[in-house]
Amino acid sequence: MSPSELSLLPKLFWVVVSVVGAIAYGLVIGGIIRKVMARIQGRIGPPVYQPYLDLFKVIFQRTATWHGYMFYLGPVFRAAGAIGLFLLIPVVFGDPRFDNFSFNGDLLMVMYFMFFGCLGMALGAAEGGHPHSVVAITRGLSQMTAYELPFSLAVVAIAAQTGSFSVHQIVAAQQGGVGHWFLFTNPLAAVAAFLAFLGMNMYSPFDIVLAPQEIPIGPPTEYNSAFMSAMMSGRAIFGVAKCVLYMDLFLGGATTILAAIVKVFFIYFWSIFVGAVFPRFRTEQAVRFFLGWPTAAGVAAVLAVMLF
Amino acid sequence: MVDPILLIAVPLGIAFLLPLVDRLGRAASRWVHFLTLVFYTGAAASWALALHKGTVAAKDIITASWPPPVGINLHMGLAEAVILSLAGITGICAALYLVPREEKPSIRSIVLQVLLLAGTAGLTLTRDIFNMFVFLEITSISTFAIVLLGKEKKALEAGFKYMILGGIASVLLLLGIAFLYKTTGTLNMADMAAKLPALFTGGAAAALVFLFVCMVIELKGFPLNGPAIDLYEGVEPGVMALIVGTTLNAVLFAFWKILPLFGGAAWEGVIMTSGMATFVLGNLFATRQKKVRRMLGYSSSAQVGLLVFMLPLLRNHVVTLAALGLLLLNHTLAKASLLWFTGIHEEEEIGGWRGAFANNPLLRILFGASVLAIAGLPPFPGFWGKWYALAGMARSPYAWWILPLLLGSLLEFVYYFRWLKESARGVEPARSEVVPFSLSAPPAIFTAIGLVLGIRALYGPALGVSSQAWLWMWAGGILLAAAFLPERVQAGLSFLAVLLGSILLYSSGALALHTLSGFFTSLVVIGALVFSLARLGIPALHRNYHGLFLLLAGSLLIVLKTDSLLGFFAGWELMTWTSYFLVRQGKKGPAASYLYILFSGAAGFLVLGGLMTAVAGGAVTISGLGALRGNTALWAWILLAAGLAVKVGSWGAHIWAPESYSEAPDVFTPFLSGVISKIPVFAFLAVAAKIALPGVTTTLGTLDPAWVLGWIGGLTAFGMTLLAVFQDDMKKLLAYSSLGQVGYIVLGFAMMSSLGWTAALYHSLNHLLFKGLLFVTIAGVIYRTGTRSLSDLGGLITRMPFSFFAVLIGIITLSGVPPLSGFAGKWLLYQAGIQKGWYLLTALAMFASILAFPYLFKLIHSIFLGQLKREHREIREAPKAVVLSQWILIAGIMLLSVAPGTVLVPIQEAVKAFFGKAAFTTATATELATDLGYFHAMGVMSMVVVLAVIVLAGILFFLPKHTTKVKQLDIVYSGEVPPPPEEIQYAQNFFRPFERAYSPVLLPRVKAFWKSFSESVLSLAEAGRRLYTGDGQTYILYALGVVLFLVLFIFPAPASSSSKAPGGKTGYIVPVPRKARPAEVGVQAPRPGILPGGKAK
Amino acid sequence: MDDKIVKPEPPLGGPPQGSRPHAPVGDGCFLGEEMKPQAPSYKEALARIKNWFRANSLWVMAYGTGCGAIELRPLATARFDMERLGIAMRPTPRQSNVLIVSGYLAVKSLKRVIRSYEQMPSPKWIVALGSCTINGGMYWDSYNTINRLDLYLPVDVYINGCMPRPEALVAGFQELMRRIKKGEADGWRHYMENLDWYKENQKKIITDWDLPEYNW
Amino acid sequence: MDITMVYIGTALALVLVGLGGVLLKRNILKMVLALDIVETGVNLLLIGIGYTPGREAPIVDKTSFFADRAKETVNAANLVDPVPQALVLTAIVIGLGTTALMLSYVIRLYAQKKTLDIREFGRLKW
Amino acid sequence: MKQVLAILALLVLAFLFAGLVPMASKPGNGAVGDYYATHGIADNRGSNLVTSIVVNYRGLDTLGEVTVLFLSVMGVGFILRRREGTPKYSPVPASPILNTGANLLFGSILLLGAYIFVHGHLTPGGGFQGGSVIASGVLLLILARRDRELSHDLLAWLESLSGFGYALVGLVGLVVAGSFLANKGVLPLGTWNRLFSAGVIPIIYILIGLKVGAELSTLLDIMIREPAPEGGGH
Repeated sequence: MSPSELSLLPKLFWVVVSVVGAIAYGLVIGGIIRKVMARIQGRIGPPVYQPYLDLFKVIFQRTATWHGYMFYLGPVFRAAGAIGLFLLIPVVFGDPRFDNFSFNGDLLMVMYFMFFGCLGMALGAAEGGHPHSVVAITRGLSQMTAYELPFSLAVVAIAAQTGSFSVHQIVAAQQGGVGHWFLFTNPLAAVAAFLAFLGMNMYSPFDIVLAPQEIPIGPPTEYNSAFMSAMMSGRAIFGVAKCVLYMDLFLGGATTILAAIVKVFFIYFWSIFVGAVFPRFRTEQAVRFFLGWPTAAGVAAVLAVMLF
Repeated sequence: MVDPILLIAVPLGIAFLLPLVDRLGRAASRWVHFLTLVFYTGAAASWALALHKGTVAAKDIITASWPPPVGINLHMGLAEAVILSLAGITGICAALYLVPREEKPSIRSIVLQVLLLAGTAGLTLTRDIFNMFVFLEITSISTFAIVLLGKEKKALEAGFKYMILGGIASVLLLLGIAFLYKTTGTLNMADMAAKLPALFTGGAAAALVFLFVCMVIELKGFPLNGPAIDLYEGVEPGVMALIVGTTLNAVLFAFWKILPLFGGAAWEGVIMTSGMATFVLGNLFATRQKKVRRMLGYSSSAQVGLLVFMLPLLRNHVVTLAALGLLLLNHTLAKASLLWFTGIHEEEEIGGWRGAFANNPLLRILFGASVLAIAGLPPFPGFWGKWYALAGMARSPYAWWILPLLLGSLLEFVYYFRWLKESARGVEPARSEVVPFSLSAPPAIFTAIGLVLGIRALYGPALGVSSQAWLWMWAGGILLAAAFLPERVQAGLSFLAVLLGSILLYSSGALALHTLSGFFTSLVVIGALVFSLARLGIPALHRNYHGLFLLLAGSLLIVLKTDSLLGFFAGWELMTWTSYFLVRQGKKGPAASYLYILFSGAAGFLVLGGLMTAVAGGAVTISGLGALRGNTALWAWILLAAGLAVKVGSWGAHIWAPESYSEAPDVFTPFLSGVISKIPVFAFLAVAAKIALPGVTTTLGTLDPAWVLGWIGGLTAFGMTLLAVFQDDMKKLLAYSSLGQVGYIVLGFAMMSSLGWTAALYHSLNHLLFKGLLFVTIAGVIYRTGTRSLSDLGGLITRMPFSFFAVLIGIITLSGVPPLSGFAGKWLLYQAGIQKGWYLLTALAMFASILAFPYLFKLIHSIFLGQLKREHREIREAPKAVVLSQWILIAGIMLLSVAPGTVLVPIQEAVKAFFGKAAFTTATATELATDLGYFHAMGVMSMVVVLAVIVLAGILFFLPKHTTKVKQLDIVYSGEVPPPPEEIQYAQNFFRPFERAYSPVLLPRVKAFWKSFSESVLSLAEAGRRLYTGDGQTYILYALGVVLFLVLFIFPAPASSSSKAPGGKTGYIVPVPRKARPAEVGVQAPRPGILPGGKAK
Repeated sequence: MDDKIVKPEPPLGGPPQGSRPHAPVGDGCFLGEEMKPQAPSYKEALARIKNWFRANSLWVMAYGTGCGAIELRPLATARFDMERLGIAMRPTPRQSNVLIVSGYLAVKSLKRVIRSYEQMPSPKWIVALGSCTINGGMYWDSYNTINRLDLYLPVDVYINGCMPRPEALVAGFQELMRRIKKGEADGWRHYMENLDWYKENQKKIITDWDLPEYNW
Repeated sequence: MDITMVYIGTALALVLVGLGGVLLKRNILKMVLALDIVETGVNLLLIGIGYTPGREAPIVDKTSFFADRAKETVNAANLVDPVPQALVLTAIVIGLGTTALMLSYVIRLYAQKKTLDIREFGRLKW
Repeated sequence: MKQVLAILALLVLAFLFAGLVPMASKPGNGAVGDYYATHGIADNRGSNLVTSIVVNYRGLDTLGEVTVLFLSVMGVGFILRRREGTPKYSPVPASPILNTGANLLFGSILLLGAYIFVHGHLTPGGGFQGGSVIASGVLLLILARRDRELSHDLLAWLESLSGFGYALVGLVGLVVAGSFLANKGVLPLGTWNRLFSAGVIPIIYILIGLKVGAELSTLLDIMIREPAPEGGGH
């Protein structure tokens, strides 16, 4: 456990800064993704700030509809979960300003906290009463359970290798050079985790959850207005938080804020590049994919830790 | 004291006079009959009591003033007195019972009954082998005649076959006596036994074979029991009850008396094998039997086989007389009662028993109690008998015999509880049966005797049944007796009792969390309190519910508090049957509870096996288990672990649980899942831990059984969770979920580390809270909507918001998502796994815990979210009591969420006592840290709450002024007007793609395995029972075959030789040297003879 | 840019006398935006900013009613790339701002279009494509297509042609964006204010009316 | 080969014959009779067992039997064993009782089924 | 199949029995037998040692034996009890010659029987034998005088009282001599080889004789009067 070295008010200040920053960065990444995807497809693409436009447009809608109280709580859970997740992960190694609230829990806490948002999302969407929302949620849950297996294996492998579940310690264990990154010291775990990341990001080819046209964009079918905006910002920070987590687990964390930005970007783009070239998997295909090679890699990683 | 000879002489004399008395009228003869029986019973019982208390010594009686072996002598000891008291009571009850049952009343039937008792007395008391023959014939002939008392169609046929075989038996006996007399020159049993070794010849060897086969026939041993079983099927059951209570025991005792003649180890083996074969095969064949009385016949044969099996053990002082006596008593009491029941409800086929005694609660209770008694469950005498017998065996070289014994006992469960299952109330209106007093009184008397004896045994100080437990159980008993009260009143009383009991437990300090038993007692108390509170809102389906519930709670307290292994197992079995009856009260409960009791029985026997292994190692108390070492410790541990695995429904043995959980009464299920499933865990902890912990190596070669158990736990967690995803029945879904959760607990315990145990204990409490919450809420939903099917519901959030909130809290806790309390359990478990080095298992557990999300979502969505069905638009919130209990549980969860340390710190203390090592490096109420990780509960909770408030505020701030709550069906539907809610609620095939993805592992292999297993057992039984062809001559051929088999293969005596050499295969081997023989029941040592060769008189 | 951009006139005859200024305001009315133009300047400035955001993030309801829908597709391709204008397809009306009525509208489709339109949150705009929406086009005498869309729904931008090419569509969108920025595209408000009249017209042609009144 | 062996042999042969009858005859009346034969054989065996060639029946009706007239002791070596004879007496009567009962069963069985074939009485089985 | 097995089993059994013959035919008395032979007279003064054994030494056996007989009467009566609706036995009168002869013989048979059981302690025979003889007389009567019914009352009284008397005598022994069915000390044993000797043995044998006679008669009566099942006869 690393006790906070800052007193409460500066801590809160830096927390607000990093959360706002993360949302901003997440939205920008979203814009970059759209731009990059457009370029890949030979288009010009929207401006990089397009996500901001969309976000504010949504906020500025003049009417809104809601279905019940869970309909409120869905986005609340989603956004709070995403922000909370971000706050549980130390962003910059050794910098108390960007340590956030990571003294609250370790890697296990982070792992489980990820579901907080998904759960809220699912509940809120289900309250909407739209069958397609629920169809999408079932797909999402199926896929989620599947990619969690390789991810769990990777986490176990790393925790076993480090001898701790503390993210701080995991990062600390990777200091001292690129060669110390778990990406290289436990490449099998990294393979498992990064394959799992594809599913975690719900980006093509694992985007059957959202499947526009078939089930109108999935869970948030009924969402609009401020609900929608909370979700959008939640999604933005969630993506960043996941990347920060992967950075801490495999890429040796970050010692400067710049390194964090760069590493997060590259981790995020791993899934974008894959998504750009692969078509969508069906749910059962996705599930079986994750239970196949990624899981094998994870098991191998764990066995490797056990044996060596 | 009455001279015991009068037990023979008086009935004989009266019998001779009865035809004359009858001239005064039938009433007169009935009175004479009754008085004779009263005299008989009183005399025998006064002997039994006096001998038991030790105020008189056992008495030898000589007749015609000639001491043995010149004259015939009799002996009155405790065993004789008990058998005769039993015979007397049976005689009275049977007389009462038979009065209305006789087709054409005749004085002769009374005479026959009296003579049967006189014969029983003679057979029991006599110590002369030929005299034994005479009395055997008296009982046989009276049996032959009296079996025609009722409807004679089948009885004639059965009786004739029985007679022919009986004739063969008496011929064999006579032949045996002849050769024995030729060999020893005496007829007195003791004399004969004393002389036989020295004078042994081939003829004597043959004689012993003849004697033995005769006894096999008379005692209905395999395979010569065909006609006897026919008799059970064909004859008036009242008569059979009479025979069971009188002749059967006497013949058994006669066999005991001539047992010293069979001296050798070879004979011992033959007798024990024969008895055990009869026991196991009889029970096996009974499983296939659809005719109730015939089934009882097989059962009788089996039970007597068991007793026969134990005779050599008794002789070798392996088994005490008390144990055997209790078994015999139990068999008589229970079997006679059951036979009487088959007479009251005269349906031949088991299928006709549906709704038997439906409008007669007393008879139903008695019937159930009789089945419990015959199955050897506490508090009935059979339980104690079996335990003492097994304990004796365990300490002896005969320990391996326990295995088939337990197997046979399990088979007994199979058919007796199937009977109970079939006799459950059906949907069709029950037939009204008016049962006259004289028919219902006998079983009532017998059950009462059994109960009184059993409860007295339960009061034994060595069992350590605390007064608290007694308080609960007596409250339950009183409530059971007061079942006529209105349901509401009963529920209130029951709640008050639980409240009072809990307060008493609390004030006596029994709820201290830092001890294991205190911790689990707290679980029981929480469960009992909350769920009986919820029960106030949801009426029980059945009037016996409340009493049984208190009994169950009491039995749990026994298990938790006792230090004696016997007390522990008694509590365990009490728990088994009380919960069985509670499960049975559900609508489809009978079928589900049948599986429940079968697997619980199996688990019980596994535990018993484990305990017996411990007993073999010299342990008597739980705290003494720590002294076990080596293989004893290992096997005790393994057996106990296996019992635990079955009882908690681990993967492979789980098929019983979903049905039981889902079919049990809705408000009982939370108790079943939250509390009862923890008791095996406690048992394992309290018992197994002591064995394995103190530095005992418990590995089978390189294989660590704990590791195996860990994998079982992990696979259970995984497999059950996966199966839960596909359930449509919400209770079944939660049932699978419970199994999976208990899988984690098992995994935690298997780790055998302080962290693992802490995790498991914490998860036990947590599971009680959240699964109780879920089940209680679901019960409320079911109560309001009347359906358990998820696809019938939807959108209830608007109608039942409190219930929704409760389920929401429940599923978040279950999923282990922070900030609620479920997380801490998962957190501990994974760290324990990593610490232990079980990495793959840890990952599997993680995966399993995430697999829970789909079903949790399914649960909450299908009930509360989505579209409200039209028929549910007027549904009200669950009853107030249910909501209140929900809030109590939610409060508990919240406390644990914010401050898990309040519970974890005491748990750490409890676990430290075993491992000497603290689980945590830091542990305060809100903050925990181990070597591996850390977790600040309060911090996470406050972070989440603050963030949620901020986000909510943001949303509210940014929402437009005009925000409309749309109506239910205003959803995006491609511009269409949506069809009715029933059609657009997504509930069918909920996780179809998921199912497709996992299809290879979803094949019902386990079910198929158990199905084929049970089918093969049944077909084995089917094949086996073809042995009983129904042809009288075949049976005789069998008898001959057995004689020849024994002669040719077991005792290939060179018949012509008159070798006197002891030893060798045919020789006469001196029985195992015995210590001082307390409570002498055996044959007297030969008195100083008056014969040539002996000392002069 | 041959295609003429038609500014919609008030519907023929105007709202009938006596029609209420509001649609029935009950539980489920979406109506409620402020009725008068913004007076105070900061609000006006805010409105301008809002409109700018709205104009640059048009989410189109992905709903093709007629043959014109085929011309919508190329908009997403590399050649025309509507995304560069911030235009995106949304599959759900709850999140869409623009409804494109792409061609002839059968009475049966009209029902769905009306329903979808009503489910969209305000502000929302209708872009009508092709001559069929103006006067029935080649289906002018068909028994089951409507001839004039603006009798039933308020149209903000017409794009004529049979069918208009994607270039025309882009131009139409740009016109829409311009109008939005200027605050002129207020067909949704027109619809709200004259709901009774619209409903009357709708019910006249849709004989098997089983739609609820605006909301339920 | 002394005469006792003949008695014993005959007795056992009777037992065998009787058993054969019980096992092979289908007629229940004959079975009952066969059983009677078995019993007779056993009774004969009992007598044979007590028999010693050259000794007299155990009725002390002559003073010559006495070993000591004053003490009234008898020279046992002159008498055959009286015990089996007493046993036989009892066994016969018991056999009679059994047989009587069996015969009455036969009567009832015949009344019920109008047949004496044992194979017809196999309804209760398995 | 079954038959073959049965024959096979019998053959094997025959071998077994053959092996047993030499053992069973060894000369010599059993130890108890020797005791009875040696001390029987001294103990009971009954010349017939078998009677001494039957009635005294092993009196309990005999009580049981009597009981068995009584039981079989009761049993047979019970089994053959008349059901509702069965036709009553209809006798066919026999010829006068038979009647007369039977009447004549009956008295002497009765006398012979009585002789046998009265002298049971002296000569071969005893209560059972005498009783059987009496019963054969009754059988003769039953067969010859089919028009007459036996006096069931008489038989019943005889049966019950004699049986009860036997038990009573046993109890007297218990009270007087301290053990059930005792002989010594109940009545004077008298002199060897006299009619009035052997204590209670003759009394018991008389009771047995009466009882056996009555019982066998009843037995025969019951069995004979069992109505013929339809379609059959006897």
